[in-house]
Amino acid sequence: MRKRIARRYASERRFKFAGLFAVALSGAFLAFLLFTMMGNGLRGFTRTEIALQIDFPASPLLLDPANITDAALANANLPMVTGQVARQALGADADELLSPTAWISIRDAIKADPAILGRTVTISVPASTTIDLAAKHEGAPEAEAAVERLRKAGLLTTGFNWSFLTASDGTDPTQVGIWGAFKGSLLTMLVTLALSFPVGVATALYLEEYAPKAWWTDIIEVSINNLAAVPSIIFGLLGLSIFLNFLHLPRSAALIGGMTLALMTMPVIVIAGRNAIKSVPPSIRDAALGIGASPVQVVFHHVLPLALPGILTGTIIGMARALGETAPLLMIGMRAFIATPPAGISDPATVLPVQIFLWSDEVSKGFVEKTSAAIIVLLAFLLAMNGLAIYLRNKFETRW
Amino acid sequence: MTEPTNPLAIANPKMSARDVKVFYGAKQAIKGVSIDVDMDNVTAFIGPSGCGKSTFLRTLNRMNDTVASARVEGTITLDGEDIYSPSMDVVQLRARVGMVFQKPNPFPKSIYENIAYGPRIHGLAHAKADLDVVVEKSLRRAGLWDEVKDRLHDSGTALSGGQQQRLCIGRAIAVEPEVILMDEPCSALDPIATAKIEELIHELRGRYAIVIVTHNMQQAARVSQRTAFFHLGDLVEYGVTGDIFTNPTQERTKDYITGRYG
Amino acid sequence: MTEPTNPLAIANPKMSARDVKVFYGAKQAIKGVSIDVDMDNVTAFIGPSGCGKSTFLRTLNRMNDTVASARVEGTITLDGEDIYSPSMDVVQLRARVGMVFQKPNPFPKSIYENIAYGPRIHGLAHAKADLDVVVEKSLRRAGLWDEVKDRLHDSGTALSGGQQQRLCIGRAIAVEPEVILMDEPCSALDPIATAKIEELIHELRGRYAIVIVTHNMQQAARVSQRTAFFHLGDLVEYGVTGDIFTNPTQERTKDYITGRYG
Amino acid sequence: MTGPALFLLLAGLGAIAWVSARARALRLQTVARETGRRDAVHSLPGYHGWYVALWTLAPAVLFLAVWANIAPGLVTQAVLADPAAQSLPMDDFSRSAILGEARSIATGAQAGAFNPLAQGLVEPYRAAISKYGVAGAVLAIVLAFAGGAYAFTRVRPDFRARTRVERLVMATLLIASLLAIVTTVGIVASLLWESFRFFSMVNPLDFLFGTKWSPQSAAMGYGNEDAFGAVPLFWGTIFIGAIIAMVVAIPLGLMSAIYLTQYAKPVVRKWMKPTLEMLAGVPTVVYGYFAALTIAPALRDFAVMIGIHGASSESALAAGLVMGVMIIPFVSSMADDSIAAVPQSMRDGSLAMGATTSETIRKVLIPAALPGVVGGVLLAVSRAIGETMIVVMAAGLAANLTLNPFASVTTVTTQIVQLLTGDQEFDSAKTLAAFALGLVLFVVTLLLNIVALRVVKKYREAYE
Amino acid sequence: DQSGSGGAGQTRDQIRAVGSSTVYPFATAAAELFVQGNPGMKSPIIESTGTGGGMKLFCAGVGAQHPDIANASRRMKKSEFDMCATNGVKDIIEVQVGVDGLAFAEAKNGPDYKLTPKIVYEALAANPYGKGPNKAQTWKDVDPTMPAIAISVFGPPSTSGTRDSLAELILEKGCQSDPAMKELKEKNEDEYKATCTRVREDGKYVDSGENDNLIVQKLGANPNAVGVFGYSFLEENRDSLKDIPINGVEASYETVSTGQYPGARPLYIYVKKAHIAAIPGLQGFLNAFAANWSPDGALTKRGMVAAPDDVRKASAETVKALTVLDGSQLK
Ligand SMILES: Nc1ncnc2c1ncn2[C@@H]1O[C@H](COP(=O)(O)OP(=O)(O)OP(=O)(O)O)[C@@H](O)[C@H]1O
Ligand SMILES: Nc1ncnc2c1ncn2[C@@H]1O[C@H](COP(=O)(O)OP(=O)(O)OP(=O)(O)O)[C@@H](O)[C@H]1O
Ligand SMILES: [Mg+2]
Ligand SMILES: [Mg+2]
Ligand SMILES: O=P([O-])([O-])[O-]
Repeated sequence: MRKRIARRYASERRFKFAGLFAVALSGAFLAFLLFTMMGNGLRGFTRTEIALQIDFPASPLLLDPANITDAALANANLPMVTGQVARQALGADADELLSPTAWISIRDAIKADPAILGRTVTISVPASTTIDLAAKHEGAPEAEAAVERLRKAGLLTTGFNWSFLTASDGTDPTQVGIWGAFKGSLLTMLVTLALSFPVGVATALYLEEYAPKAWWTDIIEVSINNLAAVPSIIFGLLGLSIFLNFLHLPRSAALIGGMTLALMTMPVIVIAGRNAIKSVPPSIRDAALGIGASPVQVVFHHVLPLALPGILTGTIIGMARALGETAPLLMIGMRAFIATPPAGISDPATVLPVQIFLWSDEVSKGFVEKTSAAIIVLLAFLLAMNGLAIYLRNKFETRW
Repeated sequence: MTEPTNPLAIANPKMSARDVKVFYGAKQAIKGVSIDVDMDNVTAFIGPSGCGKSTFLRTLNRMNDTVASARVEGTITLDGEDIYSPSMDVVQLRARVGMVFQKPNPFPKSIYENIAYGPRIHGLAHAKADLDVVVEKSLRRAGLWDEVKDRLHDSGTALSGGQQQRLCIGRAIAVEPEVILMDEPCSALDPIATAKIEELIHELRGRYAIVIVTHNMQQAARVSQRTAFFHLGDLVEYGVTGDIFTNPTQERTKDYITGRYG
Repeated sequence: MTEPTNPLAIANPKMSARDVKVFYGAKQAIKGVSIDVDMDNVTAFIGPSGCGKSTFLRTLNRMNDTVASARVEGTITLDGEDIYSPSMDVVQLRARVGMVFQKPNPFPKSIYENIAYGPRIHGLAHAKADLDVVVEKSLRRAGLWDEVKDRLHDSGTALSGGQQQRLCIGRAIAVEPEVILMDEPCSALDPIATAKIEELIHELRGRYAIVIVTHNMQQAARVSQRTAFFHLGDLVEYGVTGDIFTNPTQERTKDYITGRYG
Repeated sequence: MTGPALFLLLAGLGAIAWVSARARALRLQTVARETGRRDAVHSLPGYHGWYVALWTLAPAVLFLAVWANIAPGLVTQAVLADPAAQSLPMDDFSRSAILGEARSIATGAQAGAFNPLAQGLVEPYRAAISKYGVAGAVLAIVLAFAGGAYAFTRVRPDFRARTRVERLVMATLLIASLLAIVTTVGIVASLLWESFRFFSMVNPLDFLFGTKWSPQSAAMGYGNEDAFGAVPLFWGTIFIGAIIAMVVAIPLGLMSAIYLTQYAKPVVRKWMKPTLEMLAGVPTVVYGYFAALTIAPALRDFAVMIGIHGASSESALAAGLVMGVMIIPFVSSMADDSIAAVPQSMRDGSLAMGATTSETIRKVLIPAALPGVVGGVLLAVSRAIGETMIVVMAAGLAANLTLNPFASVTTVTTQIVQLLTGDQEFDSAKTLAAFALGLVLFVVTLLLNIVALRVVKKYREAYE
Repeated sequence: DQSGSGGAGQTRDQIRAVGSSTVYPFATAAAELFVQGNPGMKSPIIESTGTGGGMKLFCAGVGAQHPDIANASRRMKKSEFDMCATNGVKDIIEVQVGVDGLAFAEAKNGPDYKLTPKIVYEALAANPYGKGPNKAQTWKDVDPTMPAIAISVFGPPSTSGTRDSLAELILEKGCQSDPAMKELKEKNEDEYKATCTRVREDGKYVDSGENDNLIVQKLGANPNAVGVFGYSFLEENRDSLKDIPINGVEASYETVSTGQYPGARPLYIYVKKAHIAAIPGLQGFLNAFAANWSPDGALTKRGMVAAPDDVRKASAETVKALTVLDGSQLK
C-alpha cells in the first residue's frame, strides 16, 4: 500500500512536471523568437556614417547659391562631386565605402542651409552596406580592415538611424525606412476599423438581442462562424475577383486592403461582441423592460454600455490579427515597391508585414537586419495592442 | 384533475384575466386561468414549484413577450382595456404595470440613476429639479431614503440584498405604475430584509394594485388579503387569504397547505 | 450572540473536532466548533442557509483544501490521528472519509466504471473478477443492484436523479470508507427517491459513521440520532435528535425549529 | 458650393429640425398630459426630434449620393462643349487624362499642369463644377426642407415617433448582419466561377485524385494531363498542418492548459496565459521569416548530422514545427474552455474518492472534456491548413508524396500564391487552378468548422 | 492619387509598373533614380507579379486604372500581344533594358564543379533524349569526369521567367548535342519541348521559390549542391559563393554581358504609348532607365548586366523615338 501511494505520487509529480515543461517550452519558444528577432533587428536601427569634408567653393558644383531649388539641386551634378570628394578624402576605393546615395545627405545639407556653399564643411554621409555591416562585425575581412582604417582616422560613427523611422521603401538598405509601410498599415487599419467595427457590433446586437429564430438567422449565424475560420488567403482571392476585377477599385490601395481585412475582422468582432453581450445578465434586460423601456432602449442604454469593454477587447484582438496579415494583401497588389508614402486611402500603399515580406526577398545583405528591425516595429505595435486588450479585459472583467 | 373554480367576483377589477392559457412551444404552462385583481387588496399567488405562478404573473405585463416560444391565449384587461390588443403599446403597458423580480436586479449605475431612469425614458420629469423630487419621493416610498440619502451617487449594486430589492421597488414606483407585480421578492433575502419588504408592501397597499408570488405560505398569510393557489397550470382556488389557509375548499389546496407536498 | 455550547460527550469518537475555525480569505465561516462523531449514530447538521454546514462538513475530509482561499484552524482527528498533520496523506484520508454531494455527480462513464474507479486507483482490486465482486457488493449496499444489474455498461449519467445519487453512494462505499459525509444528498431529488435514500442511510448506519447535512428538519428527524444546529458559523446546539426537536435548550434553535426564520 | 460647406449646412438643418421638432413635441405633450390620459403622450420629445431630423437629412443625402454619380458626367459634357475643348486629342485616354488633370487643377488637388492643353480647360472646369455644384446643393436643400416639413406636420403627442425611429435602427442592424451572407456569397461566387473554368479544362477527378502535381507541365506547355493531380498538395497540407503541427501543438497546448488551470498559482496563470497567447498574435510573416532563416537551416544541419540523406532546407518539419508553435494557444485556450466547462462537481467527486489531482485530470476531466478538446483541435487544424505565409516562406515547392519530415513538401496555400504571382500566361489552367485549390480549401475548412462547432456545441449542451 | 469616376477625366500622377520579379530590383532602382533626378515627382510603383501576371494586368486596357509598364524577363508572347490588342492596347513600346545572367554557383568550399550544357541537361532532364526516366544519381553517372557526388540543384520554380531561361539557354543547348533531337524539333515541336526542357521531379532538382536569398543560404549549408539563379545574387554573395564555369567560361560581368557565359537573357520593359502623353513623368522614367543601363551605370551596380552596345543603342533610340513594337516579330 505504501509503495503504491509512493508510485501514485511519483506519477502525480511527473504529470505536473510535464505540464510545467509544456508551459516552459512554449514560453521558451516565444522568448527564443523574440530574442532572435531582437538580436538581428536592433542593429537595423543603427547606421554607420562617414564624415566627409567638402570644400564647396573649390568643388565643381553647378549650383547658384542664390537659387537653391529642388530642380537646381537635381541638376547640380552632386553625385559626381560627391564621388570626387570622397575619392580625394578616402582613397580610390571610396565608391565601395560610401552608400551610392550618399550625395543625398549632402543635398539635404545644402537645402537645409545654403550658406554652407561658401565654406568648407564636414558632413556625415551614410556608409555603404558592406562597411555598415563590417562596422557591426558582420562583414568580410577586407571590409573590416577598411572599417579599422576609417575608425583610426576618426571618420566613422555609428548612431541611431532616425531615417529608418522616417523614410520609406528604397533600394539601398542604408537609406530605407518603414514610414511608408507604417502609414499604409495605419490607413489600412483605419479603413478596416471604420468598416468592421460598426457592422460587427450591429450584427452582434441584432443576432444576440433581436434576431427571431428562423432559417435565415441560422444562415447568418453559420456564415459568420464560418467566415471567422476561412483562411485569410481566401479573402485575398475574394478581394482580387470582387474588388479589383469586378468593381475595378484602385489596385494596391489601402482602401482595398482595408476592405478585404474588414471582411476578415468583422466576424471576429461579431463573435467577441456576442459573447460580451451574452454575458450581460438577463436580469438587467428584465429590469429595464419591466419599467417600460423599449427593446432598442434596453440595448442602447444598458446592454451595449455593459458589453462595450468586451466588444472592444475583441475588436482590438481582431485588429491586431488584421495588422499582422500578409497573405490576402499579396493577392490585391500590395506586394509592390512604393517609395512615396500614401497620402490617402485610395493611394497605392503597402503595409508593414508585406514590407517585411518584400525585404526578406531583397538581394542586398543589408536588408536582413532591416527586415528584423521592421519585424520589431511590427511586434512592438502588436504587443501594444494586445497589451491594451489584456488591460481592458482585466480592468472591466465583471462577475455578475 | 382540473375542477372548475370560482374566482372571487370583484366589482371593479383593476386587472382581469379570462380563460388565459399560456404555452411554451407545445407545452402548456397555464391551462385556462380566470382571475380578477383589485386596487385595495394585495393578491398572493402560491403553489408548488413549476406550477406556473411566475408564468401567469408575467403575462400580466406581457414580459412573456420576451420569451420567443411563449404564446398567450384568452384575454387580460387593464382598466377594461385588452392588453394584448394590437393597439396596446407594450412599453406603456409595462410602465403602468411595474414588476419586481426574484433576484434584486439594480442597474450597475448610481442609486440616483437607477430611480431616475424610468421617469427619464417616459418623459415624466425633465428638469434636474423635477427628477430630484421624483427620486426622493420614490426612495421614501420604498423605505430606502434614510439609508441612502447621503450616497445617492454610489452604485446601486453596492447595496445589501435587501436594500437592492427596495431599490428595485423604488425604481418600479418611480414611473407611477398602477399595478406592481412581485415575483418572490424576498426569496433571496435574509429574515430582517424580508420583514422590511413585507412592511413596505403593507404601506404600498391601496395606492397600487399589488400581486405577489411567494412560495412561503407564512409570508402569503402575512402580506396578502387575497390568495390564489396554483397547481400544475391550474388556478385551483382563489379566495380571501384567511379562508384559504384556514378553510380551503379544495383537497389539493389543503394537501399543499398542510405540507403534504411542495 | 455566541453562547458556549456543550457538545455531546462521546466516549470513543470516530472523528472529533476541537475549536475548528474556517476562514475564506478574511471572512470567517466557522467560528470555533467542537464536535464528536461516532460510529453508531447518524449525525445530522441543520441550520439556515449560509451558516457553514457545508463548510464544516468539507473540513472533515479536507475537501476544503481545493478552495484556494480556505484556511482551517483547530484540530480534527480521525481515530485519534490529526488529519491536518503534515504526515497525514490527504489521498488516503479521503479514501477513509468518503463524501456524497448535494447534486448527484456520477462520472460520465459506465455504471460499472463509476464504481470501479475508486477501487482501481487505490489498488483495492486488480483482477477483473475481483473488481466485479467489488462492484456488485457496492451496488447491492447502495440498493441499486437490482435496478442496474442488466445495464452495468450504460452511462451513469443516463440514470434517474435518485438512482444517480445511490450510484454516488455506491461509489463512495466501494473504497470501503470508515466515515461517509453527505451534503444535502436529497435536495435535488423527488420525494420517492428521497425516501429510498433515507432508507439506505438506515441500512448503512452502524457499518459507517455517517454525517448528513440537511435543510429539511423532518428529514433530520427521520434519519439521524444526533443533530447539530449551526447558525452564523457557530455550533449553537448539539444533542440527541429527539431532544433537539422537542426540547431545544437554546433560544435560537427554538426560533429556527418553529419557523421564525430560515 | 463646396462639399464641406454643404455638409455643414445640411448638418445644421438637421440640428435645427431636431431642436424645433423636439420643442414642439414638448409643448404639445405638456398640454396633452395636463388634459389627457397618460397614454395620450407616446414618445419622448427627443424621438420626435430624431424623426424629423432623419426626414430632413435622409432624402437630401440620398439625393446627393446619386448626384455625385451623375454630376461629373454633366460637368464633363459642359466642358467638352466649351470652345477650348476643340483642340483636345481624339484618342480616349489622353483626352480623359487631360480632362482629369484640368479637373484636378480646378479643384485644387494639383498645382501645375503636366499637359499644356489642360491649363486651358481649367476655367471651363471651374465654371461647370461650380454651376452643377450649386444646382446640386439647391436641390438637396429643397429636399431637406420638404422632408423636414412633411415630418414636422406629423409631430403630435400621440404620434409614435419612437416606434418609427426604432424601426430604422432595427433595419440598420439587420442590414449589417446580412453583410455576412453577402461576404460568403462573394467568396463562393469568386471561387466558383474561376474553378468552373478550370474544371472545363481539367477533369475534376484527375484534379482531386491525381497523384502527380507537375505545374511545370502546364506552365511550360507540356499539356494538362498529369499536371494537376492535387493529392500531393493535399498530402503536404495535411502533413504539415494536421500532422506535424498538431504533434507539436496538441501535447504542448493541452499540457499547458492543464498546468495553467489545474496546478499553477493564480499569479503564474495571470501572467503566463496572456504570454502564451502572444504566440498566436505574432504575425505569420514573422514566423515565416523565422522558420525560413533560423529553424529550417538548423533542422537541416541536424538532419545531416544524424545522417539523413536528402534532407531539404525547406523541410516539412521546419514549417510544421513553427506552425505548431503558432497553434499552441488555439489548442490551449479551447482545452482550457472545455476543461473549465466540466462541472466542478466531477472534480470534487473524484477528489473525494481519494484520487490525486493528476488521476482526476487524466481519468475524469480529460475524458469528460474530450469532445470539446477534439472540437478545439479540429478548429486548430482548419486554421493550420489555411495558414499561408509560414509555408510560402518556409515550405518547399516540390510536390512530393513523402513521409520523410526532412523532405520538402508543398501545400495548397503555397501553390495558390505561386500560381497567382508566377510567370503565367493568363487564363491558363494554371492560374485558374489557384481558384480551384482555393475552393477545395474553403470547402474543407468549412466542413471542419461545421463538424467542430457541432461537436463543441453538443458537448456544451450536455452540461447545461 | 487615382481619382475619377464616371468614365471621363481619369488620371494618375504616379507611374505604375507591374511584372517580373527579376526586373523588379532594377525597376525599383530606376524608379529611385527617376525621383532623385525629378524632385517633386511621386515615386513610381513597381509591383512584383511575375512576368505573366504582369502581362495580364498590362494588357487589360488603356487608362488610368491599368499599369503603364510591364516588366518582363522574357519577350512578350504573341498571344499576349494579341490579348493587348483586343483590349485596345495597340501601341506598345518594347525596350530591352539589360541582360540577366543565369548563374551557376556553388559554395566557397564546394567541389569545384565544371559544367557544360550537356551535363546539366543529362543531369536534370526528366527524360533525357526521350530514352526513359532519368536514372542518374550522381554527377559521375552523367559524366565520368565529374565527381561521384549526388546531384542536387537548387533552381528557379517553374512559375518564374528565370526557369524559362534555364530551359532555353542551357537545357535545350545540351539536348541538341544529340542530332536526333534537332530532327525531332522539326518533326514534333511539342515532343521536342517536353523532351528537352522538362525537368525531373524526383527531388534532384529543387524548386526553390522566389526567395533567392534562401538559395544562397542553402548553398552555404550544403557545399555539394549547385545553385541556379540571377547573376546579381552571385555578385552580391561572392564572399560565400563562387561561380561554376560553363564550357570553361567563368561567370563574370564581362562574360555574361558579352554572352560568352551561356546563361544570359534579355530583360524588357513594355510601355503603353498611349500613356506617355497622359501620365506625368513616364517619359522621364524611361529616360532614367536609359541613362543608367550602361556598363558603369547605377543599374549595373544593382547587379544588372548591361546589354551589348548595339542593343543599348537601339533601345536608347526606341526610348527617344517611342517606336512601336511590331507584333509579327513575336512568337
Ligand atoms: N422559458 C420557458 N420555456 C419553456 N418552459 C418554461 C419556460 N419558463 C417556464 N417554463 C415551464 O413552465 C412551467 C411553469 O413555470 P413557472 O416558472 O411559471 O413556475 P413557478 O410556479 O413560477 O415555479 P417556481 O416556484 O419554481 O418559480 C414549468 O414547468 C416550467 O418548466
Ligand atoms: N469558496 C468560498 N469562498 C468564500 N466564501 C465562501 C465559499 N464557500 C462558502 N462561503 C461562505 O461561507 C459561508 C458558509 O457557507 P456554506 O456553504 O458552508 O453554508 P451552508 O450552511 O452549507 O449553506 P447552504 O444551506 O446554502 O448550503 C457562507 O457565508 C458562504 O457565503
Ligand atoms: Mg417562479
Ligand atoms: Mg451547503
Ligand atoms: O518574375 P519572373 O522574372 O521570374 O517572371
